[in-house]
Amino acid sequence: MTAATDIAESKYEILPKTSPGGEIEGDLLEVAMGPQHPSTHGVFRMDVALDGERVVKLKPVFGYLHRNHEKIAENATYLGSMPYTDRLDYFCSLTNNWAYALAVEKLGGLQAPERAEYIRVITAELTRLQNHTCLIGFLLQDMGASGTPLMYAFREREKILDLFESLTGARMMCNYMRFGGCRCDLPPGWLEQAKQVVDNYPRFLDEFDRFLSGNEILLARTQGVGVLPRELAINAGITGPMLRASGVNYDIRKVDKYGIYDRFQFRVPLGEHGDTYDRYMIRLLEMRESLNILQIALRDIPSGPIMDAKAKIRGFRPKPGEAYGRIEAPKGELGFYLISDGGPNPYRYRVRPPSLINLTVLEDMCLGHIVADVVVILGSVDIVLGEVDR
Amino acid sequence: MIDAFDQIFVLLKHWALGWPFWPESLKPMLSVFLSIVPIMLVFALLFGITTVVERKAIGRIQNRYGPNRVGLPFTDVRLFGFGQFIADGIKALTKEDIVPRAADRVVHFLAPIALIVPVFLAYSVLPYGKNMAPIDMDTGVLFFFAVGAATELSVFMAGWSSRNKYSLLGAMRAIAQMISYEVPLIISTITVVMMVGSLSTVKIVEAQAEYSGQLPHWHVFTPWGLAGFILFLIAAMAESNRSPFDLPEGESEIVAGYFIEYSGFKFALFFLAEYLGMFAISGLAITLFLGGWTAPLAFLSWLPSWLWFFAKLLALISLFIWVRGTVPRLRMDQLMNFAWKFMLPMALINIAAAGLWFFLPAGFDRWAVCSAMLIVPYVLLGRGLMGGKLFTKRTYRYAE
Amino acid sequence: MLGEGIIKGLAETARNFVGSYVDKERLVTVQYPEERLPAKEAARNFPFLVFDGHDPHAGLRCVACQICEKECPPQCIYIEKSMDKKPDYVGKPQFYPKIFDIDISVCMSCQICVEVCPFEAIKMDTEFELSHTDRFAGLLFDKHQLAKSNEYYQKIHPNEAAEVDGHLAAEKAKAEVKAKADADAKARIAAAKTTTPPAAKPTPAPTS
Amino acid sequence: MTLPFAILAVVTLAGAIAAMSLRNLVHCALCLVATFGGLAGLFLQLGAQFVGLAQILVYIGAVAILIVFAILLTRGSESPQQPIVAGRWLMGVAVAALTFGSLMVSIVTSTLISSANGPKPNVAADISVKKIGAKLMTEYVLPLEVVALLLTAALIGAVIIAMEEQARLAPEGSQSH
Repeated sequence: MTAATDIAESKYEILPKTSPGGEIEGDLLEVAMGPQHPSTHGVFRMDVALDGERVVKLKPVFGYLHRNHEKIAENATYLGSMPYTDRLDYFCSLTNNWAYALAVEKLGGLQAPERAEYIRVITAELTRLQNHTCLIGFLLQDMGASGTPLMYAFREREKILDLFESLTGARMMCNYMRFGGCRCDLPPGWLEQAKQVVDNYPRFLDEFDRFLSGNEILLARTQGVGVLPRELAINAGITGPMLRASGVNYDIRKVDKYGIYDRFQFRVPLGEHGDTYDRYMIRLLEMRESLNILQIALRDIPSGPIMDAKAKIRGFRPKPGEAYGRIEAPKGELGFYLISDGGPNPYRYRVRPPSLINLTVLEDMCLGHIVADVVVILGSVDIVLGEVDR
Repeated sequence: MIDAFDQIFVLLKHWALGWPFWPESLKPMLSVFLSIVPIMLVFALLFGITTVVERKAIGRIQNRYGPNRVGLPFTDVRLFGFGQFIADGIKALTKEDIVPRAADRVVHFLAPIALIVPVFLAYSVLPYGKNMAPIDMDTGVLFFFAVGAATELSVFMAGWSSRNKYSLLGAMRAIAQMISYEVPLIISTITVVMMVGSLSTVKIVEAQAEYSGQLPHWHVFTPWGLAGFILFLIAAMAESNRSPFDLPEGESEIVAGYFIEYSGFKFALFFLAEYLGMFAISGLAITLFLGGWTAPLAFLSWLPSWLWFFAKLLALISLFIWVRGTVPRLRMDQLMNFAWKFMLPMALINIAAAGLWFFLPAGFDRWAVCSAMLIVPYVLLGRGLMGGKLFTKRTYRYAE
Repeated sequence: MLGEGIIKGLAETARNFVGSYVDKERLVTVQYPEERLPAKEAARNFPFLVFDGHDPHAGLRCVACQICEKECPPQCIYIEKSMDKKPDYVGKPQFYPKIFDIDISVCMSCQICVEVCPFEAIKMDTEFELSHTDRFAGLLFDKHQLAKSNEYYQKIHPNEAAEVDGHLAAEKAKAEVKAKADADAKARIAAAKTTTPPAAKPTPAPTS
Repeated sequence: MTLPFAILAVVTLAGAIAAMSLRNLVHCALCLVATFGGLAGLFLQLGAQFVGLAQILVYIGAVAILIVFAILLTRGSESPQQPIVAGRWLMGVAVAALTFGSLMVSIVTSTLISSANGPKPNVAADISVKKIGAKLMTEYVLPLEVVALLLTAALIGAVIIAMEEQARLAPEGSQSH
C-alpha cells in the first residue's frame, strides 16, 4: 500500500521526497510522533517522514524533560546531588546512586567496606532484573499485546520494589548509596526475603519464555527488524545490552571489575544479528545471569560496617581533582564525570547517560521500516526520558 | 411445555400482535417493530456486559481484578463492577463532542451513523432460535456480507473527514485489511453454501440440525468444516478489528486510528459498532459452522434453542477475549501476507476439499483424504509464511 | 508448525486466568482504600518535627540551627530563628524556630535533612494522603502541622525511634551527671570559699 | 408509484446529481455511493434480492472504495478552481445520451414491457439464487467464463504494472532488510 496521501484543503505539509537512495516521485507524509504519543516512553518526539507507511526520514527530538540536572548539581553539595541522580533513570535509581557514589569515592579517596560492596552488587543486580523485566513488558506493549506481558512484568517488579522499600524506604527514588558505603544496614529478615524473590524469579522467566519467546507474531515482528550492525554500534558508542545484542563482548562489569564484580562467575550473552529479537532475548538471558550473581552474593555477604570510617555526612570537601566513575547500568554505561575545586560542590558535573547515546542510532535502525516497527525499535532501545533529557 | 418454552418469544410476539385494538394496516409494521426492538435491546445490553466482562477477563488473565467498583449509586452494593458500563455510557453521553476545526463536519457527523446502521442490519438474518430469524431471506448470507461491506466506507469517511494523519493512516489500514480479509471470509463461507445448497441462514442451520447417535451434524465436525471454521474465525477477527488484527486502531502506533478525532457519544458509537460487528460475525460463524441454535448433544435438545445460540455466542466472545489477552499485534505487511499468501490459498483448497468430501462415499477414506488435503498445504504454507526457517527461536553464545 | 507458539501462549494466559482465582501469588493487587499494605519500618514520605512530652512548643527538639535548610537539595525548608531561648531536653537554653515551613509540593522525600540533623529533631513521616485542594497554601506545612510527638515517631519507626531514644537518654543522663558534677563542684567551691579567702579561681567546668 | 419507490428514486437521482455537481471529489464519491445504494434498494424492491445485494457488495463494498482510494492516491481530491462547465461536457453528454438511448431501446423492446397489458409475470418468485446459479452454470456459462478470463487478465496486468514499479524502487527497498 503506497499511500502517498494528500488531502484536499488540508494543512499537511507536502515534502519533496528525498530518500537515502535518491529521488522518488510522489509525496511524503510528515507525522510528528509525540511528544504526546502512547509509545514514545515519555515526552519524546520523532518527526517521521513517511512514504506510505515506510519511514524515509526520522528525526528524534528531545529535551522536553530537561531539568538542568547538571547545573543544579554544580550548585548543590556533593550529597545534595544524590537524590537527583535517582531521577535520571527513574527505573534504576540504585545503579544511578552507585555510579555517582563511585565517582565521588574516586574523587575523595574513599573505599566502601566489604559489606557495603555486597549490598551494592545485590541492589544493582535486583535493579537490573526489574529494569529488564519492565523493558520486555513495555516492548511487548508497544507491539500491541494488550497489556498482559507488561502486567506480568509489573507483578514481578513489585516484589523487587517491596525489597527496595523495606531497605531504603522508597520504591523508586531510593537515594540509598552514600560516599563510602550505604545509608543504612539491611533490615532484619531482608536477606531471606531477597533470597525468596531470587529463587522464585526463574519461574517467571520460564513463564515468559513459554508465553512469548516462541510466539510467531513476536518472531515475525522482531526478527530482522531494526538491525544495528556491529560496526555502527561500536562507532556510535552504544553500550549495554544493545551493544551486546549486536555481538560485541563489552560489559563494564567484566572490563572494569568495579566494586567486587571480579568475585562472581557470570557469562555475558551475545547476539548475532543485532535485531530487535536479539535485544529482547539478550535481556532475558542477562536476567538469568543476574540471578546467578544474586544467588552467590546473597550467600556470601559478610557482616561488618557499611560505611567507610573516613566518610562524613556534613561538610564533605574532596581535594581538587577530577574523577570519572562508570558502571554497567541496566541500560548501558552510566558514567559521572566530576571536577572538584576543593569546595563543597563540584566545579563540573557531567553525566554520561546510556539512554541518550543509545538513542542516537534510532534513525539508522528505523529507515526503511514501517511506522509500526519504529515504536518496536524504540521500545527495544530502552530509554527513560528522565535520563535522556536530564 | 418444553416446546412452548423454546418458542416463548415467538408466542409472545404473536400474542402481542393478536391484541384486537391494533388496526389491521399497522400490523406488518408492528410485527417488524416487535422483531427489531428486542434485538437492538438485547445486543446493546450484551455489548455493555461484554465490555465489563472483557475488562474483567483480561484483568484476570493479567492477574488483576479488573473493574469491580461501580455498582448501585449512593450505596455500597458493588455488583462485581457490572455497573461500569452504565457509568461509561453516561460518561460518553455527557462528554463534550469535539469536532476538529479542519474536519469535514458533515462527513465527520455521518460516519458513525453510516457505521452503526449496516451493523444493526446484519442482525436481521441471523437465526437466534427455532423460528426466530427476523427475516428468512433466500439470500441471507449474501445479505450479511453486503451490509458488512457497507461498513468499510464509513470507516473511510471517519478517517478522511477527521483531517488527521493518524486517522487517515488508520482508515487506510482498516480498509485494506477489511477488503483483504473479506475474500477469505467469503470463500470459507462458500464451502458451507455448497454443501447446504442454499444461501438462507435458516436452511443452513436446519441442515445441521440432525444427530447421528448423540453427535450433531455440525459442519465444524468435518475436515473442511473445521478448516473453514478456523479460517472464518481468523478472518472474522480481522474484520472486526480484534487483536491481533487491531492495526486500524493500533494504539501504540497510530494512537487510535480512524476514530482518533471522535469523542463522547460518537466515539461510543464506534465502540458499539465494533462490538456489535464482532457479535454479528460470531453469530454467523455459529450459524454456518456450529449448528446455529442446535444443541451440541442430542439429549440436550430439551433446552431452548435460543439459549444454545447465546451460549455459543458467549463462548466465541470469550475466545476473542482470550486471544486478545495473549497475542501481540501483527504488522501491516505481515497482515497482508497472511491474508493473501495463507488465508486465501487455504480457503481455496478448502473449497476443493469440500467438493471432494461431497463426492466421496462416507467413511474413513473420505476423512483421511480430506484431512490430508488440508494439513499438507497448511504445513507448507505455514513454513512459507514464516520465511522457511527464517523466523525461529535462536540459541545464543556466551562470553565468559 | 505455524500457530504452535500462539497456542502455547494461550495455554499460559489460561493458566494465569485460572491461577488468579486460586493462587494468592498471582493476584497481588491490594484494594487500596479498604486494604493497605503493612507499613514498612523504613518507609519515608515527608519530614516532620519531633517534640518530647505533650507540649509541641516546649518539647520541640529543633534548635533552629538551619543545617537542614542549607542541605536540603530542593530548598523546600524555610526557618526563622527565635529571638529568645527556651530550654531543650537537657535543660540547656537554646533557640527555637519561630517559623519552620516545609513546602511539601517541592520536597522530594530524600531524607537528607534527617541525616544531617545533629539534634534528632527532624524525622521522616509515613503519612502520604496529603492531597489538598489548595495547591499553594494547602501544601505549605508550618511548624504546628509539622510538629508530631515522640510517641508518634515511636509508632511509625519503632526500631529507629528506640535507638534514637536510647541515644538521647544516654546524652541526657550524661548531662545530668555533668550537671550534678557541676553542682557538686559549685558546692565544693562554695564550701572552699567559706574556708579559703578569694584567692583561687573556680575551676572551669569541663566542656564536652 | 409507492412511497418507498419515490424515496429511493429521489435518493438515487439526488445522489447522481450531487455526484456530478459537488466540488470536493470525495464528497462526489460519497454521493455516488448514495446512488448505488438507491439503485440497490430499487432492485430489492423489485424482488431481485441477489442482484440488489450483489450491487451493494460489489459497488458499495468494492467499487466505491476503489474510487475513493484512487482519488486519495492521485492527489485528485483538490477542488478544481476553474468552473466545472467545460468543453468536455459535450463529450460526456453525448456518451450519456448514447447509453440512455441504447438502454431505452432494449427496455422498450423487452418482452416484459410488451406483455405489460397482459398478466404480469411474477418476477420475484422466478428469480431464486439457485436458479441464477443454474443458469449461469449452463446457459450463460460462456459469458461467465469470458468475464472471468477478462478479470483474470486485468488482475495479472495490474500485478505486472505494480511489479515493475517495485523493480524500479528496488534499490530503496533492499535497504530495509
